[in-house]
Amino acid sequence: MNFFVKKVATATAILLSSTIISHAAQTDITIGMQLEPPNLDPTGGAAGAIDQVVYANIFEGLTRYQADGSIAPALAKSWNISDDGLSYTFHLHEGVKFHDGSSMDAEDVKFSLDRARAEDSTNAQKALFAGIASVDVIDATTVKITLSSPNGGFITNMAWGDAVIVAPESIGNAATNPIGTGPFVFSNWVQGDRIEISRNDNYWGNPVALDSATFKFISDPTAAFAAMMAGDLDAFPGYPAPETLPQFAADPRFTVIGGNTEGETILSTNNKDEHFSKLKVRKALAHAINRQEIIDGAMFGYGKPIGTHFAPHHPDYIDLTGNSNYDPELSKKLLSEAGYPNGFETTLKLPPPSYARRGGEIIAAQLRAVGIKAEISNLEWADWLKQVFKGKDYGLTIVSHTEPMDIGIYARPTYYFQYDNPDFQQLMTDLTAESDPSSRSAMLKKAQRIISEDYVNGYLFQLARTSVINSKIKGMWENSPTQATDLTGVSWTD
Amino acid sequence: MTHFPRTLIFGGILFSIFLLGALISFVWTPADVEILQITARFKLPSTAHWFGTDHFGRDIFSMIMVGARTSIAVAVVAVGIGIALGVPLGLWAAANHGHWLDDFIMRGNDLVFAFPSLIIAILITAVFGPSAFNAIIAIGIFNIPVFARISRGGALSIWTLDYILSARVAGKRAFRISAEHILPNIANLLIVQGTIQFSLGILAEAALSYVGLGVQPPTPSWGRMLADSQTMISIAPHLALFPGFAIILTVLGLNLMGDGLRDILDPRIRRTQR
Amino acid sequence: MKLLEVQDLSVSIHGTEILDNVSFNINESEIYGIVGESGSGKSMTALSLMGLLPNGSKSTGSASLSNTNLLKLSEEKMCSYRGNAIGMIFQEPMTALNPVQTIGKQVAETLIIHGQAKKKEALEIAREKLNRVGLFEEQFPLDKYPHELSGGQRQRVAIAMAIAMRPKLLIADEPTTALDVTTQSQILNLLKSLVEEESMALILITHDLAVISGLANKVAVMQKGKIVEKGKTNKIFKEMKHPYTKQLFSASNHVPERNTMAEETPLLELNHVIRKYKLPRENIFKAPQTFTAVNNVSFILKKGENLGLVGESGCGKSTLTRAILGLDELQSGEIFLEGHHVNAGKKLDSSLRRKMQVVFQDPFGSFNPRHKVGRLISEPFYLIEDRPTGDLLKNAINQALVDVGLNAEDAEKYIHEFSGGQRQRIAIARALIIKPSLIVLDEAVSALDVSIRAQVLDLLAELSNKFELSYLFISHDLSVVRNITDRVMVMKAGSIVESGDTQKVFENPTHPYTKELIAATPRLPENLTT
Amino acid sequence: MLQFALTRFISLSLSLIAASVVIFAVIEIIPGDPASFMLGINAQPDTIAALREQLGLNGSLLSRYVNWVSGMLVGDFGISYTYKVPVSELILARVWISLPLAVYALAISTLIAFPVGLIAAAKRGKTIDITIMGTTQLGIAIPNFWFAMILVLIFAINLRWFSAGGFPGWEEGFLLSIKSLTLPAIALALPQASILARIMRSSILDTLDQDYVRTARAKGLSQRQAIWRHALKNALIPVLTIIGMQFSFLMAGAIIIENVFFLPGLGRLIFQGITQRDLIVVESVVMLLVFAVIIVTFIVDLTYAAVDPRLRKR
Repeated sequence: MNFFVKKVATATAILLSSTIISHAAQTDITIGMQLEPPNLDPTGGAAGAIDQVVYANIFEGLTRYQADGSIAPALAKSWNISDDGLSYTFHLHEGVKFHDGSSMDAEDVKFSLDRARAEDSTNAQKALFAGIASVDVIDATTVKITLSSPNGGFITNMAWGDAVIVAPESIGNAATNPIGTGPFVFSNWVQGDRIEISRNDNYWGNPVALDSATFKFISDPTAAFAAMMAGDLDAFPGYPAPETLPQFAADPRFTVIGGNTEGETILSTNNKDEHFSKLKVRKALAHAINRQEIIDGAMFGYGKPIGTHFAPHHPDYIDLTGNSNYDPELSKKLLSEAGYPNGFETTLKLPPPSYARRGGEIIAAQLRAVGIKAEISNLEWADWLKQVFKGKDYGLTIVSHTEPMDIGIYARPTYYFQYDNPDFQQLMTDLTAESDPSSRSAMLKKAQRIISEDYVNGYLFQLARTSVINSKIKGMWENSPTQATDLTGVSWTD
Repeated sequence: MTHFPRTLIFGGILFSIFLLGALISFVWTPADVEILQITARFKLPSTAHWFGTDHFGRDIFSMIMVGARTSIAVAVVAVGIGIALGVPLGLWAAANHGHWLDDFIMRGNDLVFAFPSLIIAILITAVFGPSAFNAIIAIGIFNIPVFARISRGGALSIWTLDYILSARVAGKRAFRISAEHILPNIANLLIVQGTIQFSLGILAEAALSYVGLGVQPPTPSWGRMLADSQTMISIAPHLALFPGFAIILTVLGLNLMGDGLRDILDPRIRRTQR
Repeated sequence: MKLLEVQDLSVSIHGTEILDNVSFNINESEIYGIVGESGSGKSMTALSLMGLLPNGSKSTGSASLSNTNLLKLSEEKMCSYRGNAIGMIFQEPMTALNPVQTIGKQVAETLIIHGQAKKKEALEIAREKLNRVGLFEEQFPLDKYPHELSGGQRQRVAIAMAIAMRPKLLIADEPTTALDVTTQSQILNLLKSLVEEESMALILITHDLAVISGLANKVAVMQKGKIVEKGKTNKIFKEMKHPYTKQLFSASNHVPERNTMAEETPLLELNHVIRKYKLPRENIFKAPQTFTAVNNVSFILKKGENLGLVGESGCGKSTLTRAILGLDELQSGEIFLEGHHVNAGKKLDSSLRRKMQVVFQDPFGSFNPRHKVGRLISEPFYLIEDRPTGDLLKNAINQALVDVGLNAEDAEKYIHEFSGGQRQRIAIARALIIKPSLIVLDEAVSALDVSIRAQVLDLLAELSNKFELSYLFISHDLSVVRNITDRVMVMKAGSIVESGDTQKVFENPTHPYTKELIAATPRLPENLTT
Repeated sequence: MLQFALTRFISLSLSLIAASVVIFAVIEIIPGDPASFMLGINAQPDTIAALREQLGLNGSLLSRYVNWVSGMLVGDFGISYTYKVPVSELILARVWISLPLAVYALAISTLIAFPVGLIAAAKRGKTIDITIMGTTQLGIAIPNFWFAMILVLIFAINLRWFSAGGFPGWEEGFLLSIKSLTLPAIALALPQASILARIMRSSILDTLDQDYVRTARAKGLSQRQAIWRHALKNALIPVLTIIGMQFSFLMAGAIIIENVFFLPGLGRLIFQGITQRDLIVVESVVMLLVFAVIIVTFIVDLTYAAVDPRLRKR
């Protein structure tokens, strides 16, 4: 070990000295990504990897997420909302051009939105556009969108990667040759290896500092570690091997950022399961879980405990972890009361990410301690989608819900955890119609309480977004309010 | 038979160590491998934990003992499948030598050989889900043609011998001849090949578990121990080294045993060594 | 002029004594025969002269070739002697040539290795040498591969390789044992003429006294690593001072005593039997060709008769045997055993099945090494309805073993504990155990050394007298057939070309092929046989 | 020779047809829908249905099989569900990594195995033979992914002589590309070299026991000359088989190594295809690999015929 540390130190010293000499101001960056996007059309698939490459870099929407999670104007420089909350009039920037030189105007906005909500649309987040009644072009830079019912989150919806503005001429080829309005243009994709983008010199907004950027796909955590250590990569947002973070933290070459994501990592529970349909059992489950041990064991300390399905960095978040404190004795007692003095057997189906696989092993051990035998089966995503998500053939699973503000899923009785509570459903309907901030806040808090006290799922922790970046890079997003690698503010310090 | 080759003795000892460890693990291990102790993770080898502890604070020595059980069990059953299906196929093909059945069986064998085994194993587990059972099937399938081929080859050379003719003169049918005369005489070949396939089975199990397709947690397996620990190799190398050594030594032991067995059992080799 | 002087040559391999003080001298242009049974050390003598003893061998004494002690030469020096001063040919022509090299190259290699000629010239000389051994350009161009030649032709190539450098000494280790008689005589004639014309000496190693008698000037008789007698061939064969020499001689031409008791009832009857094989397709578009191995064969074997069937390898006699035993289906014709149809593929009536048994050639391949003798010899009881069990079976096994001159206790042993002769006795016991009327003897004594062979032949004669057995005696060895059968059939290319009383056929062959066969068979001088 | 080739060719075609049926059948029963995978957990059923239609997943089994096979015959492997580009393009891009990697690994293993095997055979029973045999046993026993991990630890992370993985692309320069394939090739080659060396040794020893080698020795060839001029060519026949088998193994079996070194090769394409249920990619690549194996076997067979005249006339 000492030998190793020394080696690294020497190597680092050598590297530092040579870097100072050779690099006056680096303008290119290589970024590691765990998953390769299947294609580059953000409006045609759910893969978060697509947005991680193209969001804000290549494609832009009417509005956009900022690093802190707030919504800012993007292609729309401003908007008015009618008093009844039904019609939104967006005023677009002038002179915006797509990368192919054609100009972006209101027709493109109408096209994009109509396309996304059309019958045969393959947009993965079609729900975002469900409330749109019509899209009308007022003039080249003005678009009016009419909703069928008020929607307090509409501006946020328009910031999603699935709602970016595309051109009818180029969208057909967006899968392999994305043409957007963003500050970077797509230049090359070596499938299976990397995607390269370069600066858009005709960008309508503030020019970016970087000349070019390369996204390199490294799915294997070990390989990711090796590639960072070997200097092959400059940054790895969402770094997949938290166990090695202490090593990077100790290394002056690197900075480790522990940011937030919108990912509530939960022990999803099948509420229609013969055992878990009983509230006492679910409560017992919640008290059997030692969150801190999971965070330490699976995430090596990165991640905030949560007691409900809500992001802790959100202003409306309330800490409800007390509802489900670690208390195995109480858990056993509850189980006996529910009629399971000797526990029972169930399944724990785990998707591929390490939070699920490692967390699953720990949870299985914790559940064993109170008498619940959870048989682990590790599934690929496709299989997980089929068995768990669609088939609802499971007892327990672990998954991180990374969509922002997604507490609404608890209002869908057919959603995979099958929570059916009419009160909650009514609350969500009311919430959608409400646009007063303080009422909304109160409603959101109430919603958090309901699901926490119903022990719908085991609430584990908010997925941390740990990124390892070269110490000389600044401007990377710390948090991940949406899945994106926004390079617009990134630059090298010397 | 009194003189055992050194390779056999050395290999036998190596393998017996792991076999013994696997057997003992049924009744006793230094620590319970299903109990996690996160606070005690990454402990270096000490008297309390001979091989240290892993990222969940489990005792690596105990895990290697139980992992041996998994590896050996998977390999044994996979070889068993190969023998149980491959040998009859091979004998059947040999008994029908010259007939289209023989050709058909052997071409089928070639076809299985043509498939990239690891990929098929991955496909199988994609179809049926990852589990020890499916890992066994995936490894077992590729053992079938191996044993079919070797028993056919051995059987063909015995079919030409006169005692087979004598048996046929006595009215014995191919099935009986295969069971009574051929099988006992190709047993040598099968034992030697079985040892080799056994070691390959252990490697294959490790590879499958390594990509997450073998036995499921919490049951320890050497391949998954490697997979789990590989990102930590620079902070806690012992996590990857011990299971790695376990695989290497078991396979080495089996291969040496195979070599030694071949020396004393395979008449062909015996002749050439004279 | 002395060419080779071997003095007190002893060889041991891993401590086991193989040769014990072997001494003999060979003059130039002389044919020196070394004769002995298997394990007598005759091949080891040759290999020690060539310096090609197996690993772990130690040799003492001396072997001087033109006053150079071969045993003391360094390996490097020895290489320059091998193929140059001493050539050697081996028994097995089928495997003695490199399958992936043309015959021209292989012959030329001898010349190139010894620096005699460069490649082109070496090939020219190779051509001459091949012509010299009777393989002429038109049929045997230099670019032929060994697999395109017959056994005899390959042996000629081997000879051409061995004599390419005109060695002073040629060693031929059983050069004709694997060949048919007609080929054997051609090769022996070739060797003889080479010795005369190239003025080289030849050591001819063989188990066959008859081969030696016609060829060698001098002979050494070896037994268990020792030379028991040596000297001029005529003298040795005439005097036979050593009892072993005498024993060899009498065994070589042994005529077992037996009664002829053929009845008129036919036991086995073949009517126009035809057996065809499909050959492997030459290519997938051609229909596979058929090969007629047995072509319209008819004969009758009478009860109590010993019938011989002779022919060279590939003549179809083994195929015929299998057809008679009901192992293969016929394409046409019929076989009757005691008037019952023998129909391959159909179950043979058990009363019929027990009437016919077989003894094969190979004493090593005839038994399952995993079974005890008792189980081995009781195998014919399988499928017999009234098969004995328990003590009855035990008695039957014991009786069969005693009948063939073995002990009842042998039933508990495994086959590897027996010698070749004993194994053949066990094979006979296996045939005998169900008291058949006919035993098919397929080359049953061909693999045995002469003295053992004589004993087995005696046993066969005795058993046939005792149990009124009929034999169908199939062999390539004319002398054996001559001594044990009443009637003989000569088979060539699937057909029986001549048949008749053994004595008559051998004395007055009518068919040219029979004549050729008999003429080619080396014989011991009549006056020497006792 | 031509007939021999023709016969082998027809049996090869039959094998390919059989293989295509097997592959198609296996792929068909893999659970999981590519459309729902692509659209993720918030997708609505009608969206998925629309995508299924668009991907052509709704045809009958037979018609899809026929489409697939007939497409392949003209080089059209279909369009990747996830990448939305022709599968042939994907394969073409990946082959230029997998193939050089396989060739490189094979070259390394052959270059090591031949001399090592020869030396061991020539010095049978001597210390050097025993050492070599022991070392090769060890080489066979080491799992290549473990070895790859150790190589990365030492050469990429500690010494930083090589990058930890990835592939710059041939257009970035031959040497750079070869360098990036070096560690993976070594990791792949080590066990192969061990196996090959052992086969080489035993094959030579087998041929040394043949009668024709004794004949050659009787002609006056030294042990070394006999090995070189007679044993070697004959010994090469089984060695060739193994090389052929290894090549196909290296083409397909490098999945794990490609993952460790994040090389965008065929193995990783399949692995990714399976996890993303991009089944059209999976079935085409597996078919291609089987095809490669069968072709290599075919070539090995023809090489046999070239080496061994006995086969030529058949």
